[in-house]
Amino acid sequence: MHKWFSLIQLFVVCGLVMGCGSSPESDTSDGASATSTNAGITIALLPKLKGISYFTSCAEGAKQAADELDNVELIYNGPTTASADKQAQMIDKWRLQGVDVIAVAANDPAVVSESLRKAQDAGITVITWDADAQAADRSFFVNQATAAAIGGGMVDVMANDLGGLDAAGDVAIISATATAANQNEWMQHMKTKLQSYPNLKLVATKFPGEDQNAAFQDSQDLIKKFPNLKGIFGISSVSFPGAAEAVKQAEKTGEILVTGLSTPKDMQPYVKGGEVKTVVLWNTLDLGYLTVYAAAAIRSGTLKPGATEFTAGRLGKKQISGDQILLGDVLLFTKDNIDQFDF
Amino acid sequence: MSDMSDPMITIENLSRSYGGVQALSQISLDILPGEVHGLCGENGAGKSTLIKCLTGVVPPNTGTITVEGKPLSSGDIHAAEEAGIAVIYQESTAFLDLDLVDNLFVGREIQKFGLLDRRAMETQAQAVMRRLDLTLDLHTPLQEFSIAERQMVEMARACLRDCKLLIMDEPTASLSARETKTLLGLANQLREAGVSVLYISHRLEEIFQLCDRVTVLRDGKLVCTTSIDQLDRNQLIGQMVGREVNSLTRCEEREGQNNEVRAKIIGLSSHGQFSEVSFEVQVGEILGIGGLVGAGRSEVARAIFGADRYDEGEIQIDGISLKKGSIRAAMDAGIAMVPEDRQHQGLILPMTVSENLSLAILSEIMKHCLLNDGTENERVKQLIQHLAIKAASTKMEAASLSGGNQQKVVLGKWLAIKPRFLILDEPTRGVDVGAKAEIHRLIRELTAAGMATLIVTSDLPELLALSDRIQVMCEGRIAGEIDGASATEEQVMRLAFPRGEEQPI
Amino acid sequence: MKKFAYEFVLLGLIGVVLASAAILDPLFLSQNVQLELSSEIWELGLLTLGMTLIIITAGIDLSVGSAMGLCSVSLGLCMHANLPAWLCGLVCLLTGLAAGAINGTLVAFIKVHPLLVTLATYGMYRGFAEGLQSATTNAPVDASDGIKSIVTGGFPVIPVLFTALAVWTAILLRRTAAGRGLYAIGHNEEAARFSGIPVARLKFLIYTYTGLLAALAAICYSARRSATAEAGMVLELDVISAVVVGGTSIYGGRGRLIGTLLGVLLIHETRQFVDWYWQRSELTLIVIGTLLILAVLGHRFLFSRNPQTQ
Amino acid sequence: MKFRREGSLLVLVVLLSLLAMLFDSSFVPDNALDILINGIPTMIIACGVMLVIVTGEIDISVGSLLGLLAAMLGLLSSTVSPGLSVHPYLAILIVLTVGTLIGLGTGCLVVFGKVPSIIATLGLLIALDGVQDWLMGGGDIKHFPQQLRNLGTGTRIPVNLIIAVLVVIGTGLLCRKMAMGRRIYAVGSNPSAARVAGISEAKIKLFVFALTGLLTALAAILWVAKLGNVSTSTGAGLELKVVTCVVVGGVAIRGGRGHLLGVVLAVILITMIRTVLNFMDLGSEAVKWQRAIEGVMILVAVTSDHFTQQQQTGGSA
Repeated sequence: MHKWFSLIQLFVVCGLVMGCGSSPESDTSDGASATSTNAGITIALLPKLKGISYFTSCAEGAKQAADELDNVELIYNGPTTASADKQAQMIDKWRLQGVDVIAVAANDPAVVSESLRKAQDAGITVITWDADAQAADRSFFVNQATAAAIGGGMVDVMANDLGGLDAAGDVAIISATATAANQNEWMQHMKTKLQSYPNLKLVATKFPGEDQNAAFQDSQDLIKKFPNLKGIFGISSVSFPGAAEAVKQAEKTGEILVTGLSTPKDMQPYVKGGEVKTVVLWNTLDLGYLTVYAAAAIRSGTLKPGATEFTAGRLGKKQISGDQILLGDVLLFTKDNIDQFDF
Repeated sequence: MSDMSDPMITIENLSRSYGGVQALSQISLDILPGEVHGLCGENGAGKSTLIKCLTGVVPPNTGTITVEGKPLSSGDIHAAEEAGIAVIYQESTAFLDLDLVDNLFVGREIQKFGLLDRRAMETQAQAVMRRLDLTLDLHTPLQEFSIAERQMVEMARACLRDCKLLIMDEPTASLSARETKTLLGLANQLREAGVSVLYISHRLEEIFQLCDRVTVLRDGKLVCTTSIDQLDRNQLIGQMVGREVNSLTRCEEREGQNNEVRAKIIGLSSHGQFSEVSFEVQVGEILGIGGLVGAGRSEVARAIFGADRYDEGEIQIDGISLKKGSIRAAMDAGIAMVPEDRQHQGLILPMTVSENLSLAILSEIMKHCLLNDGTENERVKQLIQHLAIKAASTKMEAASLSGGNQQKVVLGKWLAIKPRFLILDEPTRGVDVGAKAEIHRLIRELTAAGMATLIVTSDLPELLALSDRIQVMCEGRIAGEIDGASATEEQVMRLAFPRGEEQPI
Repeated sequence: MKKFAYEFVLLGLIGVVLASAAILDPLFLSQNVQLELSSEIWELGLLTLGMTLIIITAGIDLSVGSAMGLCSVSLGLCMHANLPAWLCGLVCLLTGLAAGAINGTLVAFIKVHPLLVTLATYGMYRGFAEGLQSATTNAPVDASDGIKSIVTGGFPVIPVLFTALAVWTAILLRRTAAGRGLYAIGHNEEAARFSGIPVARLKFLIYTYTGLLAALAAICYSARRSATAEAGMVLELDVISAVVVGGTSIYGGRGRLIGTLLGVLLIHETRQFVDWYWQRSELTLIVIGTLLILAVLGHRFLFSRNPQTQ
Repeated sequence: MKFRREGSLLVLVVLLSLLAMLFDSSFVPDNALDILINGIPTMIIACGVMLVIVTGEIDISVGSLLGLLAAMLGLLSSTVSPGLSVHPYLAILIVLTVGTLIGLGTGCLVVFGKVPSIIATLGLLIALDGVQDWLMGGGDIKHFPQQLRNLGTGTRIPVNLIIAVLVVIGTGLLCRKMAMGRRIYAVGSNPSAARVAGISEAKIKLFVFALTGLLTALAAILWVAKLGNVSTSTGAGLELKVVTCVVVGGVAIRGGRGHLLGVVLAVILITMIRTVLNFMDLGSEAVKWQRAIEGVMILVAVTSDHFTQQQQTGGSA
């Protein structure tokens, strides 16, 4: 008997240590327990996944906003891989913990739908940002760009860098897994857009998954297989740097252009190096900032359905079109301006 | 050679206990240089504990061991090795995946600049092989050697280490008579080279053949150490068990010849293992299969039981032909088999005695699709009584039983299905004399009660004592049949050796 | 009582987790929250039933999560084609059965090491799930009303089904010849075969059973989320962890279903609470990984038999 | 036949190359070097994991460990925030040390804690993945000093390939030519006999786990050097790839048997599957099945050999 008790004691001690360890954590914005606040608005911000610069910079912007709005407490947590299922689990927990607003960048509208609906039923304000869910499952979408704009934008940028309407040559797409919902949607729009550039031919689409080495290998193989390859779209956070690095190492810098979605900080070496001419993105800091402002405004009732604009702190007035709050212009980062952005 | 009066090894007042059980108490023993010293005793008499103390695997509680006058630090495997004590275990300790040279040198490789010096090792290996008069290929993985050859490799390994005392723990348990002879010859060579040998065997004839002196242990105590000339076989057994046992004399002849055939084996062949094996076993009859290890005896037994597939032939039980390669079908036909390897095939050591005993009759102790504890306990109790299994509780693990009792559990498991045809493969290997006699008695009783029995054994006295008829196998074929009552060891051996290879004794 | 000593330790650990929760955030323990969070436990629980049997025979199945994904996609295809719910369910179950049977055949009859078989099928089943989904619907499929009614209907189908299966599996293990055979196989396969136990058949059946359970888990999952190739991703790690934390020996021959169930509960509550309170996905991983190692260390430390005392 | 498995793997490699050459006649000269280079991390770690498996244990934590060590290297040597701009050689030294120590820790859990290696490393697989994410905080780590990148790219000589070849040769020497190697095989072949032969099982196992940690650190360094980027997904799933290569290479999972040559061929085979499929005109639909095709090929590689092996050894087990 004695031995078991000693083990149980050990675990009690561990438990207590864990408990004590929590207090410093709760000071930070992303470690707070939601339930302790009564006053103010608790906003839970859910990215598609944690651990990539894109969402980390969004979270930074969100934190700035939360600091400015002194009645807002911000929770930032997300899955470690782009898993819609894990997102749904988190939404469920937040509902049970009784947060005021849940702001979701949905990995997959279908998978999170049920959880979002339940959250709304429980009186929680649900908005989406970055990637929309089904329209009925949320009140507003903080729209930095639609899937069509993102997909089309990448093609336009590529075509523009390759010589505008006359752009000619082979292009290829390196995606994530074959089932990644966002990427699949973007690809749909990319293919549509590519039709306006008759001389650009999409020769291959690859699905290296979340594997950096595989993304590199796929790009490397495509470069060799298609001598006329002029452009690669790296449309995930893993495949974009993988493709750029492959071009660099194949010594095709300047001959083959890479583009995709990325934060300027992440792609700065490749933009400087010339593998990437233009990166499409919006100001992610502002996206997080706007999302939190919108969330607070919707919750406190100052922003109601039907409004056409609202004021978001340092961003000033922002347009609202239907149920979509528009962030504004897409940014194009090039060699010349990339150093000016710090995110 | 040193003066014969100086002992090579001196053991003084050695005691060792395991959790309250005194495994060895106050053992004192000398082993002289160039002597083959026999160590006898029933299982559990303390032989293996003595070996473990000598080799430093366990430290003794009290007592000292000195090698050539120098005390040996206790419980230190390396010190024992350094002092020149080497062991050949009952179960081969060869590395089957490594080749012969690697096996000889593993643990004490010859190195040059941190790399293996293959050439030096090969040279030494060749030298030792020549010395022992062995012709084995140096680069063949041990897997491809026979068990006897592996034992010889172990002896070569011991020689290579310049050993002073070689402990041989049941080295011949799984060897055929011819291989045993070679091995004993090797031991003799070592003796002549001045090496002391501590020889442990249940085969008393080997003790008499080989040893100069013999020490008998019983219940952890030393009974006597005497010159072998002063004992005869029965006296030695008497010293071991504390009474005289005469297990290996033939019992009265089978009464009333019953000619009903229980099992009929017709032209059984399996590629590379045995071919065209045919024989019959009658009700109430014990049929022995003799022959050398590797002659295909166990393989035939396994094929009959459905444990292995065979290519051609037929097995009939009571005239009905048996599905091949299915143990279930064999069991349904009433065949039971006590396999060769008790630890790996016969028993499930970590399971309880009760679970082991009921393993073959699970379907019988089911009630409404569930196992019934009551029925199980009852059946188990009956079996334990019937076989006189010595177990403190039916809930203890089979692993904690002695070898003899373990073998009785295996036998009990099969008797539980009330077999009509019992196959025994080496039923008394590593079993002490007392338990052996009991197992023999049981086999006789059950057979007389209407069972047919097939026994495969390398133990010639056992074969001769038990069998009503003997089939001798040689190189996968039946070489001949001998009547059990009149058979002699020479007759069996003459048939067992391949033609042209037979050697005068 | 001594027999269930380890189970009491597990109960104690669950107690510690719940007690920590009570101190740090009592809301976590409220009936409503626990009930809601429990929706995730059933899939884990179902898969551990089969995994316990497999690990008791000294085997392992790394492919359960992938098989679940494949089943979910097959269910999704059927629902996409507007087939009736029972037919969708049937196809899903058959898919699971087939996935399990492939593992079972290779392990039991071809005698390939289970780690190798399921390592290969782990990638293969997930590959097929992803391929199938992206080649057809190209998106997860919402559960049809028929399938959804499993969770939304008033009757708690899944908990009842799980309880029934758990009881059945426990009885199978403890009280039937097949169960005794599984333990025997785990301890010593050769001796089990020589005792007339149908080793190959039993092994085939447990892998197939596990495949079937993966299909059931896929139905549960798809009913509450949607039918997707993502279903069961990395779940195999939790399943194996729960079984091992529950006291089943990875070397085979030892383990009880009650331990597994407590293991499931411990893993579930720990994961949920760490997720709930600290809101750090990476911390959850660290805690679960450490828990697994500590549990096995603790089991060794407390219950390893000392051969010298025998 | 001693090298039967190696022979059949070689045949498969040749067949795959021929298949690819149907689509691109200069496939082999164009891609051989790249395939070898792409297989480097798998190859280096496989050398360690192979030895672990030969001793009868297994290590499935290498993927997470590689990720963690890559993140650590990133944090130490990256020239921009959150990197500490430690001198790259010092960073490399630290990472190699930490890798070895973690490997040694795993070994201690297995040897002294008596935790079954598959469970100990499963726990580490989960926990180290968490530690990696926690260390990285959020966001890829880039901007590595050129000295570090030179190990993977940038110069005419493929330094990383030379290092990998040296590791393979070293492991080969260890296996064939050194006492330690013989003892590793001895422990896996027959542990109790090894004990009797005076070999310390504990020491051997600690050594192979520590070596695997060291090699994983080396692989992490070359990974970062080549790709110049560490993300939270770095290393994910690599453990399965490595174990697959080792067993496809003919190393017996029960220990004691297997040749390095087989593992080398298996790494080449499994690395080239992806490239070969990339060179075949799969079309936009078929490409979605690429992972499934890879899975089937691995299943075939793992089992097909078993069919023939079973025939060869007959029924005797």
